[in-house]
Amino acid sequence: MTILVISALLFCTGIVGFCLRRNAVLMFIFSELMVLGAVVASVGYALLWAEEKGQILGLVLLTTAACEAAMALLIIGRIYRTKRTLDIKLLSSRGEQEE
Amino acid sequence: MSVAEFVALLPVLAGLGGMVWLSSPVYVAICFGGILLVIAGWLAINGAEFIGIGLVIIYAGAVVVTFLFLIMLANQTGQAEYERAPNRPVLAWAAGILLFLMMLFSTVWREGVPGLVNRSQMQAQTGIEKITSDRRHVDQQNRAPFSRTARLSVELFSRFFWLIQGSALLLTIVMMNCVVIARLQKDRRGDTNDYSSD
Amino acid sequence: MASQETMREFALESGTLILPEVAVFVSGIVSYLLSAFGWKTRWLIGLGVLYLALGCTLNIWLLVEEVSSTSFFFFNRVIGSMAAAVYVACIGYLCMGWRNVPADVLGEFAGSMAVFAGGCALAMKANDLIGLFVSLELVSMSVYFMLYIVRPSRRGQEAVLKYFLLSVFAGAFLAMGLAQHYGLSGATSYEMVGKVVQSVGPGARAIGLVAILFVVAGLAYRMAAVPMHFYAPDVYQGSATPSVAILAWAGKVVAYVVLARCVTEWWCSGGTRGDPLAESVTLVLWLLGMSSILVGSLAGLVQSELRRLLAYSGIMNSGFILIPIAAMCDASSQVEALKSLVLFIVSYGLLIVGLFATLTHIEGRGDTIDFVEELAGLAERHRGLALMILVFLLGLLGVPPTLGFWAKLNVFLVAWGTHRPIVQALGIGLLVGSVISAWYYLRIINVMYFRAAIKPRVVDARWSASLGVAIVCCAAVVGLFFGINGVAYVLERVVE
Amino acid sequence: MELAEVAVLGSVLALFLTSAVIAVFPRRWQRWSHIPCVLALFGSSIASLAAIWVGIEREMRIPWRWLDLPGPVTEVVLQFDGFTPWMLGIVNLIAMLVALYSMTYMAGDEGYRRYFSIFTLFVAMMSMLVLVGNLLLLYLFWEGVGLCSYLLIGHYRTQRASTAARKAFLVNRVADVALLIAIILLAWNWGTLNIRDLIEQVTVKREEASATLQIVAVLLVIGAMGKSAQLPFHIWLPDAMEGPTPVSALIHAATMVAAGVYLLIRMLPVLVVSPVALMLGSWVGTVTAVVAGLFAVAEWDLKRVLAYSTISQLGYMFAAVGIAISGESNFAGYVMIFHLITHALFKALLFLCSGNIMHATGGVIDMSRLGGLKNQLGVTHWLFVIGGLSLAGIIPFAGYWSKDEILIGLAKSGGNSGGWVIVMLLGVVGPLLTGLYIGRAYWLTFQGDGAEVPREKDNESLWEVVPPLVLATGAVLAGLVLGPGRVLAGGLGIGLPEEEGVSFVPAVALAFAALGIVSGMMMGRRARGGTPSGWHAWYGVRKAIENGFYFDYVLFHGLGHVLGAMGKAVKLIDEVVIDGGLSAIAAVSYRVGNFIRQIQIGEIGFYAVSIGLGILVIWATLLLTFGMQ
Amino acid sequence: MAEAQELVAFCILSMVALPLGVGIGFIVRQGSASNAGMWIAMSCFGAVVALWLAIIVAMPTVFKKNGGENEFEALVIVGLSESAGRSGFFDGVLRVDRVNIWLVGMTSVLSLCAAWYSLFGEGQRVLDYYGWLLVLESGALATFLAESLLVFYVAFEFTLVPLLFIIGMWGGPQRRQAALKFMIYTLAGSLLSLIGIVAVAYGFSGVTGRALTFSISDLLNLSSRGTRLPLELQYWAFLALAVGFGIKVPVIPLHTWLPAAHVEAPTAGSVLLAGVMLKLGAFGLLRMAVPLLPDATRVVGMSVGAVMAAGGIVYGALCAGAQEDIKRLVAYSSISHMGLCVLGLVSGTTLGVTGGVMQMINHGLITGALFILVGCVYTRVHKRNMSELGGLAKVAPRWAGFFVFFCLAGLGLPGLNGFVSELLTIYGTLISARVQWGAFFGLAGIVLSAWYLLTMVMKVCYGETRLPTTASVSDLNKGEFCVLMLLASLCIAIGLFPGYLIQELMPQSRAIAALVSGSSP
Repeated sequence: MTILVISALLFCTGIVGFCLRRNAVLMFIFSELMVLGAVVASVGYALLWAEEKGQILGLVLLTTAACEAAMALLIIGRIYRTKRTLDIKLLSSRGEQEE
Repeated sequence: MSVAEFVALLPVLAGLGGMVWLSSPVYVAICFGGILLVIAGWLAINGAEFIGIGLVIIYAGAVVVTFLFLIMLANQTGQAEYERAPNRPVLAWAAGILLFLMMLFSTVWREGVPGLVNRSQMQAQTGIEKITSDRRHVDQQNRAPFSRTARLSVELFSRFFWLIQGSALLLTIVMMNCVVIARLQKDRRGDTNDYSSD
Repeated sequence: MASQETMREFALESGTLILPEVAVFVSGIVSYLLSAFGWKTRWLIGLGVLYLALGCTLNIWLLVEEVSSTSFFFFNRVIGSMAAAVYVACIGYLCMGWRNVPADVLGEFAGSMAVFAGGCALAMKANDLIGLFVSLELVSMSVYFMLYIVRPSRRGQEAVLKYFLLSVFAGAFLAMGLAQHYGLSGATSYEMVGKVVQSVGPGARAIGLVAILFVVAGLAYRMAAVPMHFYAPDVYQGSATPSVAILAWAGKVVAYVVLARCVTEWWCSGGTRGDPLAESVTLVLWLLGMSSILVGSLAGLVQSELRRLLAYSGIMNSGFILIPIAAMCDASSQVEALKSLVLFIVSYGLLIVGLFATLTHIEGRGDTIDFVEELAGLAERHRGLALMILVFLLGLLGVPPTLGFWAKLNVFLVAWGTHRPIVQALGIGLLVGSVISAWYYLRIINVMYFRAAIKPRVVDARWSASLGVAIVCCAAVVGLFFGINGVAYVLERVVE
Repeated sequence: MELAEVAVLGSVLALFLTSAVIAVFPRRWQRWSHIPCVLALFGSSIASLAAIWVGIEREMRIPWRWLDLPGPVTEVVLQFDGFTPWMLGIVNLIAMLVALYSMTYMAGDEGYRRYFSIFTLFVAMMSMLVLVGNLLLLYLFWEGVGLCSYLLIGHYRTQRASTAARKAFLVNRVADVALLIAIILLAWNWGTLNIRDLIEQVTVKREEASATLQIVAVLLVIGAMGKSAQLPFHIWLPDAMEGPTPVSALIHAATMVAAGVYLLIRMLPVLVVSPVALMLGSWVGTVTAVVAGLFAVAEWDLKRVLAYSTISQLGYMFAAVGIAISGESNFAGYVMIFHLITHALFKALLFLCSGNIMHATGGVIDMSRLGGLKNQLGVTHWLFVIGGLSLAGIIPFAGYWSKDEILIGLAKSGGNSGGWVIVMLLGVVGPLLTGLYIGRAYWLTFQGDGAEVPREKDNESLWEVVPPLVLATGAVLAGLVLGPGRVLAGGLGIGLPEEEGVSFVPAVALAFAALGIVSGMMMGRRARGGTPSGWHAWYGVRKAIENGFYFDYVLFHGLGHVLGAMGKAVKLIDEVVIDGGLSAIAAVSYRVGNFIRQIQIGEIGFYAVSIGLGILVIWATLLLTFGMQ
Repeated sequence: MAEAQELVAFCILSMVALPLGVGIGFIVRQGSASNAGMWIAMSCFGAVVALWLAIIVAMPTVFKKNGGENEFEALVIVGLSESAGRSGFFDGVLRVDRVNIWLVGMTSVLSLCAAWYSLFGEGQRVLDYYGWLLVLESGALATFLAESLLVFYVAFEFTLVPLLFIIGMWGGPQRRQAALKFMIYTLAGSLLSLIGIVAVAYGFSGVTGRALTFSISDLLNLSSRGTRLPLELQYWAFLALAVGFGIKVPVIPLHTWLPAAHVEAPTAGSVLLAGVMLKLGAFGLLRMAVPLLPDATRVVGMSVGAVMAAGGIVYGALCAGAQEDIKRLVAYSSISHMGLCVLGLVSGTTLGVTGGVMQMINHGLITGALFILVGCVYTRVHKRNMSELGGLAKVAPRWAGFFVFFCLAGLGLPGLNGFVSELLTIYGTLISARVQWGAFFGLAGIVLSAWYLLTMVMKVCYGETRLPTTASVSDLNKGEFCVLMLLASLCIAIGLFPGYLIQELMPQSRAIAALVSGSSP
C-alpha cells in the first residue's frame, strides 16, 4: 500500500516539477521522476501479486528511461550550443503568433 | 504503514521537496540520485532485489551522471532568473495535487487495489479460476520453485524472449542515433536562415 | 534444460508472426552500418524501399496464409493489413525524404525508418503490455531521430525538443497506465488483462478507470487528440514536411490501432449496453473525440500557416477516428466499426500522405511552404499539382468523388448504427466538424485557384519521388471512390 | 358545322395568325403592317355579322385538354349562343374601324409594326374570350386581353406610359385573383368549369345554393369589377390614357373593359342564386356611375374625362345586374349587352374625336388650353356632338334607348328589393352629371375663341373622318333600330316580359340629362373666364373630387408605398437578422477558434499543465456521470 | 420491350458518364481555348439532350400507360457488381421513372442553353469552364436519376464542387466569399440531409427487420404498402431532411447563401444554380421526405414546412421588390417561386404535388432564361442596377421582348408555363386538408410577383437610357437569340400543352398524395 502511495507521490511530483520548471534539463529530470513513479508502481504491484512480470515491466521502463536520457543529452546539448539557453520560455517561438 | 516504511518515506519526501524547490540544477540532480538510492534500497528490502540493483546501476549510474554531465556542459549554476522563478506555480501545483488526490482516491477507495486483498478473495471476487495468465508459467512455477530473481530470469528468457531482443534493439538504435546526431555538422541548410526569423 | 526448450518454443511461435519486422530490423541495422562505414549514397534509400517492401510483402504473405495466433504477439488479417499499410506509407516517406535528408545521414534515415515501421508493426502486433511499451518506445526513438535529421535547423530543434519532452511526459502517463493495468490484473497478456479488467468488482473500478485514463492519455499524445494535442501545431509547423507526414499518419495509426485493440481486448471485448466499464470507456472516448473535433475544427479557422492548419485538421481527424473506436465499446457493433476504422485510416493515409508528398514536391530543394498564401496562383502555373492538392483537400473535406467521402460516410453509418445516443452524437459531431473545417480547407482551395500570386513560387518541374507518391495517392483516392465495391469486398474479407 | 361557324372560327384563328405574321414582318415592310390587320378584321367583322344574321346557337366541344385537372373542367368548349355573335360583331367592327383610324393616327410611329401586331392579338384574344364556354379558358384569354392592353398602354415606352401600363396590369391582377379563386372553387365543388354545365347544375340545385356558391358569385363580381374598372378598381383606367388614343378607343369601347361586363352576362344564371352578389354588383355599379361622373366633371384632361365617363357608363351596366334580383336574368343580360353595344359605338366615336383633336393641336388635350375648335375641326365638332348627346342619353340617340331599358328594368325589379335609391341615383344624379361633364367638355373644347390653341394642322384627313362617321351613324341609329321593338332581344333569342305601360323614369332621366348639358356648357363657359368663384367655398370638396376622392393615392400609391416599405423592412431583416445571424455564427466560431489559439502559447510547461488538468476534467466527468462506485 | 429497356439503360448511363468523363478530361488537361475543344464540349451537351430525347421516345414502350398497380414503377439499373460491400449499399445505381425523366430533360436542356450562351461570353480558360459545367451537369443528372439514397447523396454533394469552382473562378468581384459561403452553407445542408437519409434507412431496416437497404424503389414500395417508421423517428428524420433540403431549395430562413451566390456567379453558373441546383433540394423532398415519412409530412411538413414555404413566397417577393440589382431581384424571386413549389409538395394533394413538380421544371426554364438575359446586359454594360439601366426597349428591342416575355411567364400569365404550375399548386393547396391557408399566400405571391417583375420591366426596359453605355448597347446576337428562343418556345409549349406532362406526373403524385393523406398518425 505504501509503495503505491510513494509511486503516486513520485509521479505527481514529477508532474508538478515538469510544469513548474523552466529549465529544459530539469523538465526532463522531472519526467524521469514520473517514469520512476511508474517503475515503483509496477514493482510494487509485482510484489503485491508476488510474481515477476511487474518487475520485468519495471526493468523495461528503466531501459527506456536510459535511452531517453541519452537522446535528451544530445538534443538538449545541441540546442544549448546554438541557442545558449535552456529557458523553455525562450524556446517557445512556435506558439500562435498574432496575425 | 509500519514505522520502517514511514522512516523510509521521509528521505524520499525530503528529496522530492529539494527537487522542487532547489534552484540549482546540480542540486536537483543530486536530490534525484538520493531519491533513487532510497527507493532502490527500499525495493531491495521488500524483495525486489534485482530491480533495486538495476535501479541503482541504470539510473543512479547512467542517468544521473548523464544529467550532471549535461548540466556541467551547459554551465548551469542556478543563478539565472529562469531557474529560480517558478512557472505558473498555482496551476502546476493544482494539477499535481489534484492528480495525486485522484490516484490516491482510486488506490485506497473501499477495497482498493485487488492485490491488497488476498488471492483467493480476488478469485472469488472476479470469478476467474486461474488468475495467472499463463498455464505453462504456472506449471513451471510449480515445478521449479526458484528464488524470485531466478524466476525473473526464467520469465525473461522464455516468455519475454522477444522483449529482450526488442530492448536490445532499442538500445542499439539509440546508440547509433546518438552518434549520428552528435556528428551532425552545424552549418547545415536552414541553420543560417533561421537566425533572422527567430 | 526446460527453460531453454521453452525459450525456443516461445521464440519460434511468436517469431513467425513478427518475421517481417525481424527482417526489416536487421536490414535497418545493416543500412545504419553501411552508412556508418562510409557508404553514403542515395541508393540507400532504394535499399530502404526494398526492405520495407519486403516487410510489406511478408506481412501480406502472413495475411494470405491466414496465420493467426495469440502468444507474445498477435496477428490477424486486420493487424496484418494495417502493418502492411504502414510499411507502404514508410516507403512513401522514404521517397519524400529523398531530397530533404542530408546525403550523409541517408543510411541512418532509411535505417531509422525501418525501425519506425517495424516498431509500429510490433506495437500493433503486441499481445503483452510490456511488449507494447517497448515497441512504442522504438517508434518514439526513431521519430525523435527522424524529426531531428530531416530538418536540423533551429526551428526544427525547438520542435524536436517540444515533441521530445512532451513525448516523455506522455510516455510516463502510458507507463503508469500500463503499470496500473498490470496491478489490476496481475498479468500482462492482453487476454488476461481483458478478462480481469472487465470482471473486477465495483471496488477496483476506480483504479481501473484511472488506468484506462492514463493509457488513453498516453496514446492520445501520439494521435494528437485533445487534451494531448498541444504539441501538434507547434511541431508540425517547425518540422520539415516529410517528417510532418510521418507524424501525421503512421505515427498516429499505431496509436489508433493500439487503442482499438485496447478497447476490443482489454476494456470492452464483451461490452454491452449498460455495462459500466464499457459506458465509461465510451464516455472517455466521447469526450476526447468531441473535444478533438471541436478544437481541431474551430482553431483551424484562424490559421494562416499551412502546416499548423493541417495540424489542426489532424487533430480533428483524430477525433473522427475515435468515433468508430467509441463504437467498438459495444461488442455488437465491433465488426462494422472495425471496417469503418480501417477504411478511414487507409483513406486518411492516402489523403494526408499524398498531400504532404505534393507539398514536398512543390518545396523541392527550396524553402518550406509556411503560409497558405504562398500557394496563391498555383493553379495557373501548375495545374496538375493544384488539381492533386484539390483532390486531397476535397477528400479531407469528405466530398465525392474521393475515398474520403466513403470513409466519413461509413464512420457516420457505424456511429448511427450503434443506436446509442452518445455515439450518434459523435456522428453528428463528425458532420459539424466537417462543416466547420470546410472553411479552412476551402480557404486553401480559394487561395490556390481563385487568387493570383503576388510572388509566384517556382516549382522544380523535374520529376521527383514525392511527386510519384502524390500521384499514386491521388489516383488511389479517386480510383477507390469508384471502386468502392472492391474496397468493400476487401474490407469484408479483412474483417471476418 | 355551319358555314357561319366556320367563318367565325376561321376568322378568329386568322386574327391570331395575322398577329404573328405582322410580328415577323421585315422591317422594311413596317409601314404596310396595317394591311393584314385591317383585312383580317374586315373578314372577321363580316363573319360575325353573318353569324348575327344566321343566328347560330350551339356548343362545340373540342376533344383537347389544356390543363389536365380532374373532371371535365378543362375541356375546350366553344359556345355559340345569342350573345356571342353580337359581342363578336361589335368587337370586330369597332376594332376594324379603329384599325383604319390608326392607319393615319399612328403613321410614322417607330413601333408601327408592333402596334398592329398587338392590336390584332388584342382583338383575337377578346374574340376568343367571347367564344369560349369554359371558365378556365376564359381566364386564359381574360389575362391575354390584360396582357395586350398592358403592352398597348405602354406602347410609347415612356416612363409615364410604362407606369400606367404596370398599374393597369397590377390592378387587374388583384381582381383576377378573385376570379381565379372563384374558378378553383367552382372546379372543386361542381367538378366542371364548363359554363353551360355549371349553369345547369346550379339551376337544378337552386335550393341548395351553398355558402360556397355565394362566395363564388361575389368573387366573380369582384373579378369582373377589376376588368371593368369599377370602384375601387377604377384607378387604372384614367391612367391608361397614356397609350395611343385609338388604343383607348378600343379598350373603352369593345375589348378590355367589356370583358368584365361580358363575364357577368355569361354568368348571370349562376349569379342569380346569390342576391348578395347581385346587390354588390348593382350597388358598386351605381356608386361608380355617380362618383365617376363627379370626377369627370372636375377633370381638365379631355381623354380622362372620357375615361371617367366610361367608368360611369360601365357602372350603369353593372348596376343592371340588380335587375336579376327579381329573377329576370334574361332581361338583365339583354340590357347590359344593349348598353354595352351602344356605349361601344359612341365611346369609340368620342375617343376618335379626341384623337383628331390631339392631332390638330399637336398632342394637347388639356381642356384649359383648348377652345374654339369647332371652326378648325368642323366634322369632328359635329361628330363629337353626336357622341356627346348619345352619351348623355338624349333621345333619339343610341344612349337613350339602352339607358332607358336599364332604368326601366331597375325600376321594375327595384320594387322587390328596395333598390329605389339605385334608380334615383341612376335616373336623376347620373344623367345630370353626365350632361354636366360632357357639356362642359364640349364647351371648353369647341366653343370660345381658342386663340391660344396650338395648331398643328387644319382639317381632318379622310381616314380620320370615315371611321368616326361610321361610328356616328351607329350612335344615331343603333338605338332606334335595336331599341324600340326590342329587336336586339329577338336577335339574342331572349324572350322578354311584356312591357307594361310607359315608365316615367326615362323621361325624368332625359330631363335631367338635358339640364345637365345646359348647365355643363354654362359651367364650361364660366370656367373659361377664370377660376369660377363659386368653387372657392367648396375648395376641399373640389380638391377631393379633382383627386378622385384620393382612391389612387390610398389604393395604389399608398399600397405601393406600404409594399415598398415592407420590402425594405424585409430586406433589412434579411440582411441584418438572417444573414447577420449567420455571420454571427461564423464570428462566434472564429472567436472560439481564436480563444483556442490563445491557449497555444507554444510553451511546454503550460501544455503539460493543460494536459494534467484535461485528464482531471475527464476523470471528474466520469465521476459525475457514473457516481462513485 | 427488353430492347427498349436496354436502350434506356444505356442512355441513362451514358447521360451521366459522358459529361463526367469529358468534363474531367477538360479539367485535367492543360488546354488553351481551341475550337475543337469547344465543339467537343458543345456536342457533349447536345448529346445529353439527344439521349434524353431517345429516352422520351422509348419511355412509352418501357412503361405501360397508367403504370398498373405500382405508381412508383421505374427502370432500375442495378449496381456494377453484385452487392459486395455493406449490404444494401449498392442495391441499385440509377433509376428512371416518369417523374425524374422530366427533371432530367430540364437539366439537360438548361445545361445546353447555359453552355451555348457561354460560347459567346467567357473568354479565358473557357475549356476549364466547360469542363466544370459538364461535371456539374453530370452530378445533377445523377442526383435526379439516383436509385440508391447513397447515390443520391453522393451526387447531391458532388454538385457542390463544380459550382464552387464556377462561382469562385469566373464569378464577380466578391466571388471568393460568395463561393465559400455557398459551399459551406449548402454543405451543412447536405450533411443534415445525410443524417435524415441514414436515419430513414436504418429506421426502415429496424421496422421491417430486414437488412439495411438504401434502395429508393424498395423504400418507396415499403412505404406505399403501409410500412411506417415510429412517429418520433419520423419527426426527427423529417426535420433533418427538410432542413437539409430546405437549405438547398431554399426556404426561408435558410436562404441567405442564395442571393450572394447568384449575384457573384457567372451567367451559366446562375442559370444552373437557379435552374437545376435548387431543384435538387425540392426533388429530395419529393423523393424522400414526403413519401417515406408521410406521417411526419402531415404533422411537421404541413405545419412548420408549409409555414416556411408559404412565408417564403411572400418574403421572397417582398425582398425582390426591394432590390435594386436585377440579378438579386431574380434571385429573390427564385426564393418566392420555390416556396410555392415546396408548398405544393407538402400539400398532400395530387394536384399540389403535381404542381410542385411542374413548378420545378417551369421555374428552371424561366429563371434560367432571366439569368441569361441579365447576363446579356451585364456583359455589355457591366451594370445591373435598375437606376443605371433603363430605356433598353428602345436600344435593344429583341432583348426587351424576351425580357418582358420571361417576366410574364414568371408572373404566371396563363398560356405560359408559369401559370400551369401556379394554378395546380394553388388549386391543390386550396383543396388540401390542412394547408388551405397556404393558398392565399400563393395568391399573394401571384400579385406580388406581378408587382416586382413589372416594376423591373418598367425600370429596365421603359423610359430613357441613363448612361452612354446603355444608349449604344447592341441587341442580342444570333447565339443568344437562339438560346432564348429555345427556352421561350419551351415555355410556350408547356404553357399551352401541359396535358401530356401533367398526365405523366399525375400517377406518382397521386400515390404520394394518397400516402400523405391516407394514413393515420
